[in-house]
Amino acid sequence: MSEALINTVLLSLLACITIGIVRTRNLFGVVVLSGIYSLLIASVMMVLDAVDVAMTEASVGAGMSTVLLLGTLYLTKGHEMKAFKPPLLPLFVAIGVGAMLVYGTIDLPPFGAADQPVNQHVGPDYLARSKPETGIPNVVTSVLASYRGFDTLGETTVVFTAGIGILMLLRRRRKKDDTLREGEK
Amino acid sequence: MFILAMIAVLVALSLAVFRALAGPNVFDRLLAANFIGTLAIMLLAVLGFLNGRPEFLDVGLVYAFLNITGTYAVLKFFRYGALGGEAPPNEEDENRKGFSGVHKT
Amino acid sequence: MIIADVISWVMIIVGSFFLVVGAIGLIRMPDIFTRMHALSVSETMGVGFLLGGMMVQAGFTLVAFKLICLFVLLFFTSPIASHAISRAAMADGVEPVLDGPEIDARSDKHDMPLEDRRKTTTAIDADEAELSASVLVEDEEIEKGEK
Amino acid sequence: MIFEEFINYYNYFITLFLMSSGLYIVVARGNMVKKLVGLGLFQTSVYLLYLSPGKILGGTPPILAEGYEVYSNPLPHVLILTAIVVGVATLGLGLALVVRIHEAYGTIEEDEIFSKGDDLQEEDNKNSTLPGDAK
Repeated sequence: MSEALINTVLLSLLACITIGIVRTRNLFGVVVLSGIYSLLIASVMMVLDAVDVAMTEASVGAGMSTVLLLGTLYLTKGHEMKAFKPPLLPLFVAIGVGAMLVYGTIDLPPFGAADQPVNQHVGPDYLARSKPETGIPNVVTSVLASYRGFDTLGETTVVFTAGIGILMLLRRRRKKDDTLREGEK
Repeated sequence: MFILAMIAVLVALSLAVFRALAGPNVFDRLLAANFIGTLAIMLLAVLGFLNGRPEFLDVGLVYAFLNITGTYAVLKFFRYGALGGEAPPNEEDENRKGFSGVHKT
Repeated sequence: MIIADVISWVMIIVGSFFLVVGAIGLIRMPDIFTRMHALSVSETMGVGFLLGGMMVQAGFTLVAFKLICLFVLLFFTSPIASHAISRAAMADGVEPVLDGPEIDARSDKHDMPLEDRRKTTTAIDADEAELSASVLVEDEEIEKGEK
Repeated sequence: MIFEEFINYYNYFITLFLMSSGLYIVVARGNMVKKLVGLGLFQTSVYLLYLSPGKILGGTPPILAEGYEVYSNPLPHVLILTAIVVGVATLGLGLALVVRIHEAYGTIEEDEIFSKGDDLQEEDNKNSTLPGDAK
């Protein structure tokens, strides 16, 4: 029961931070708040027993995303968002989508139950087979690298493609800067 | 006994989140973020003892390194206006000020 | 064994107390520098006591070694981070809130320049103003003497 | 026990709240960096949606050891690990696009970009010599 209560408190704090992200206009404030958001959601993942995911989310979300966002703010000189009137249509769309999803959620099994269908077939199978077949005690690692290795290969391909895309987008810029500097001389 | 420590950590976390939301400028938010990082480490240490499986403190070590690295990245950006390269450490340059939103021009 | 339990409980209670006190200081103090001061001191104390109490509970195991690593890391990095935050705030031009009953933590006067803020404080006594002026004069004299 | 029911479904409610907030930011806000942060909120809500059913109350993380019987489901963790890495790749590519857009238009606000794009289009139409390019 204590686990569920800790989970509840952390999720409420997460909702508060989300409201802050929506309302803040200073972009640096938004970056710092998103870092806090990543730390909190990594703590929630710790409570939800996802240790490896928590480690990855903390390093990627709170570390790398913050640095990437700061670099973008440096390159675009964007400090503050423009003031704006809250448009009503997106608000209604968001609230409507949320209400429909809540209606769909009612039929889901309750939190933390061991007898829900998700935990019946594949998960226990991996838990039973991992130690004798691969010899790795960490089941997440064995599934990620052995049973679903091709998934991980596809993920690496995606990251590689994104890196190539970033390089191609930003390389042209550096050339332009060089020509500008030569023109100044 | 660990439940009491957990309650203290959660109360401190709530207060720090309040400061991060209400903080008048970026540096208050940053101070709260640093404190929240420390509190996340304490939370997962206490949680390990509470659940009877305190082996996952490695995650806490990762958090500690990331916390200090992220804070330094943001602060270096605020002070020098760049993340790397040959940024001159000139603190008197007025153009570089105003990241915190204190100076409304 | 009971003595070790009692020691660890006392340490955990003291650590929790310091953490909560630091968080209250983060809420109640008027500006970034006093907040940093209230937070960093009690944060280091609270973290140290909590990790110490857990170390006593863990005994001589790998867990205790990890806790010692965490303690050393936090003990050195968290004051440095606080110092860096206040230094960056100073470099960015955040002015400290000086004393006076008009300047309140919950007012929105943080955005004002220091001169305007001083004008709004009407309740400074004449004696106090004189005192601060004499201190300033003394400081200048000291600087001249050094030169 | 309405309170217990509430606790049982609280994870899903917060997940859906995060999802709606992310959707709102992506649709309503004009600043592109903020839009990408909102996209991150949406992604994180999906992580929560996957991880919440995998938790078993009273279980431990799925790292096999002596003396533990109940483990949480490892499969959502694997899927979400992949999703997190792909998410940061998406974020990096989007931010690179924002940098390029800022070079081309001088702003990262959406409405200003639209108005500038219309102006550039009109200039092109005026300057074009071929009659086929006018439309």
